[in-house]
Amino acid sequence: MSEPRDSLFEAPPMADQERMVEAILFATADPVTVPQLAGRMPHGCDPATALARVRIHYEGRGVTLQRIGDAWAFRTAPDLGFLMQHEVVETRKLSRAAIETLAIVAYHQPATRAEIEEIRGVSVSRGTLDQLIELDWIRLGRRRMSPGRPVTFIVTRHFLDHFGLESARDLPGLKELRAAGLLDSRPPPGTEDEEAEATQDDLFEDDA
Amino acid sequence: MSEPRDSLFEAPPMADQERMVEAILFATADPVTVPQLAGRMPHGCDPATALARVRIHYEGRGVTLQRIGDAWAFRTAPDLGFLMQHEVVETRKLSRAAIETLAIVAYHQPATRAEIEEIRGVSVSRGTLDQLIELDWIRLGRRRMSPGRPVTFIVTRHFLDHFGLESARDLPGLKELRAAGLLDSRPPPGTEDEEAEATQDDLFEDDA
Amino acid sequence: MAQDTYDTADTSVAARIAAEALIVDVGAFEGPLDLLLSLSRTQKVDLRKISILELARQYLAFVEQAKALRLELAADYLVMAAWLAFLKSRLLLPPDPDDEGPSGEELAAHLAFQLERLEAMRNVAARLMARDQLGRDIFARGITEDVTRVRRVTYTATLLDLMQGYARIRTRDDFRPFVMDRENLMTMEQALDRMRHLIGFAGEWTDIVSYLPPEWDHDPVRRRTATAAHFAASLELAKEGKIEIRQGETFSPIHIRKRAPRDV
Repeated sequence: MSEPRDSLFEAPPMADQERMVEAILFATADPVTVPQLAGRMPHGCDPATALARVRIHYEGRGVTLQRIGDAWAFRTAPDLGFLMQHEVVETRKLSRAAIETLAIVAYHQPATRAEIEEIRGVSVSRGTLDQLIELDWIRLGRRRMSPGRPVTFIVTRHFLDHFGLESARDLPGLKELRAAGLLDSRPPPGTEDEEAEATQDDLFEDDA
Repeated sequence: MSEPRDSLFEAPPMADQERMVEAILFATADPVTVPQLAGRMPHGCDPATALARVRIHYEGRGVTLQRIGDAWAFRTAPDLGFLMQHEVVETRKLSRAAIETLAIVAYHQPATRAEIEEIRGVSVSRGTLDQLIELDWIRLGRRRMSPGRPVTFIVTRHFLDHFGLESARDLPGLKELRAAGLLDSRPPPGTEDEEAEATQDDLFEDDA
Repeated sequence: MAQDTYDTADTSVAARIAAEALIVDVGAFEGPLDLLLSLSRTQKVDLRKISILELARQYLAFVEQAKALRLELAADYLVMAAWLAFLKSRLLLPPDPDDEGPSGEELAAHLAFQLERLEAMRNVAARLMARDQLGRDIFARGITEDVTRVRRVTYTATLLDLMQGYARIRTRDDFRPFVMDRENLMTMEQALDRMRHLIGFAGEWTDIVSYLPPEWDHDPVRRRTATAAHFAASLELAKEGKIEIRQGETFSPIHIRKRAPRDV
């Protein structure tokens, strides 16, 4: 603690100096430096000591005294930052491109981007895949052992949970989709159908 | 303490609730109500109890927890105002008419313009009321259920906050004025008794 | 509470100066009630014990002085003067038993009440303004943190969306090209088969278009494929020596007829 610089005026008791630091830091619109504190407190005060005591007093409280450069300010305790946010959740329907991409990954996994594009007949934007990854519905699988070693995409556990599936094998096959009226019910040329069915079951070979 | 409303989620320990109240109130310059606190704290919290504990914790400190109407806010201790010269917001000096009008609204609320004029003995200029409304110290109350259904004026939470009042019942000298009969509505002799009497004390009725 | 608002020290000189000040400052008064309250202070008593009769005399004297000094007095000062003159006469004269209206005492008591109330309001207004005020003596939080509204968008899709999406792709890829194209395509074989049956009846030059089956004649796509198939078929028949073909000029109709049997 510093020597009393001026014997004419008794510096206020440390408890009061602590209160002063507390009030100044609370009310000031910017972080405050020790010299600034000294300039505002009565002569003979020891702001550095008072500051240290305030800091200890607020340890573990909802607000804590934080150093910002050479200045000090009260800040919300880091673990309570969530109280300063009011979350508004907005639910939107997934775009058609995203649904189709997701469906292709689900039915054909592991699927490369080129394969997805081939099946959809249009190019797949990076954003669509990113969105599905962000939603934690698809993730990167093993690289394909073909030229260029392209990455593959597969569906996640979270995807299965969301769609209420035990495994991707539970996804209905084309025949079932057709039976459910989801596919054109016109009898297609048989071979084409078999072929589609066959490729689709690659991954699910142990499917009955 | 209230019954746990939801057994699915355990409310955080009271020490944590105290920290949350502290953080929320520190983050804003405006008073916060108990329902607002409850809305931001996790489910099952008891902000009223937490507030009471925070208030005790801050007793005698440089900042204290103040009740303002139905809301709460941290404010610097009144004896430390001298430290905050930098923070003083220069306000336009109010005219005598404005100050008296404010006092009449505060002590007689809800007060009609005619009542203010009757007490002051002069007409109240539109500008005076506008100025007080602009300062957010008075606002329109319910219309008086008397002929012409005149609008009434009442003081705001901001008025209480500005003058450090917990409620309008804490206005200085209110009890003495009431005891002396100076807040009674006394029509001039010879005029018909109006129903003004009944509505006069609306806002103070739960006063001891 | 009124007695502490003015000083006890007073002399007749001070009273005279005060009276003169009143005249000079008439514009500073907020109406007759304000003036009356100022005049009442010279009586140095509790407002509850004030002599309204004396106050009325003071006010009327003030108005007389103001007139003598040719000061412009607002109408309400004169109205008050008239009313106080009436009150004064009521207070001085014995009550008239036939008078229905309020007594002089009642009117005086009400005026005393009004003065006391105005005084009380001024006192509490002063006390209110003397309180610690926010932003002057008491301060709010300087660094505020706004509650940020975080907009989190979640996307949903149902299993049905997923299956419909897949079905949509599959329908497009697998079935459309085959089913639709077969329906709208006539092969040369079909046309040849048809023409072999019909050619036996075509002794005269006939436009090839008239050989098209009626169900292929309307839709442009079907008409085109049928025309092409029939033309190809007619070339095949000509090669076989079954028919003759002629066309007058480029883009004009193509005619065919059964080739007349020659002597073998």
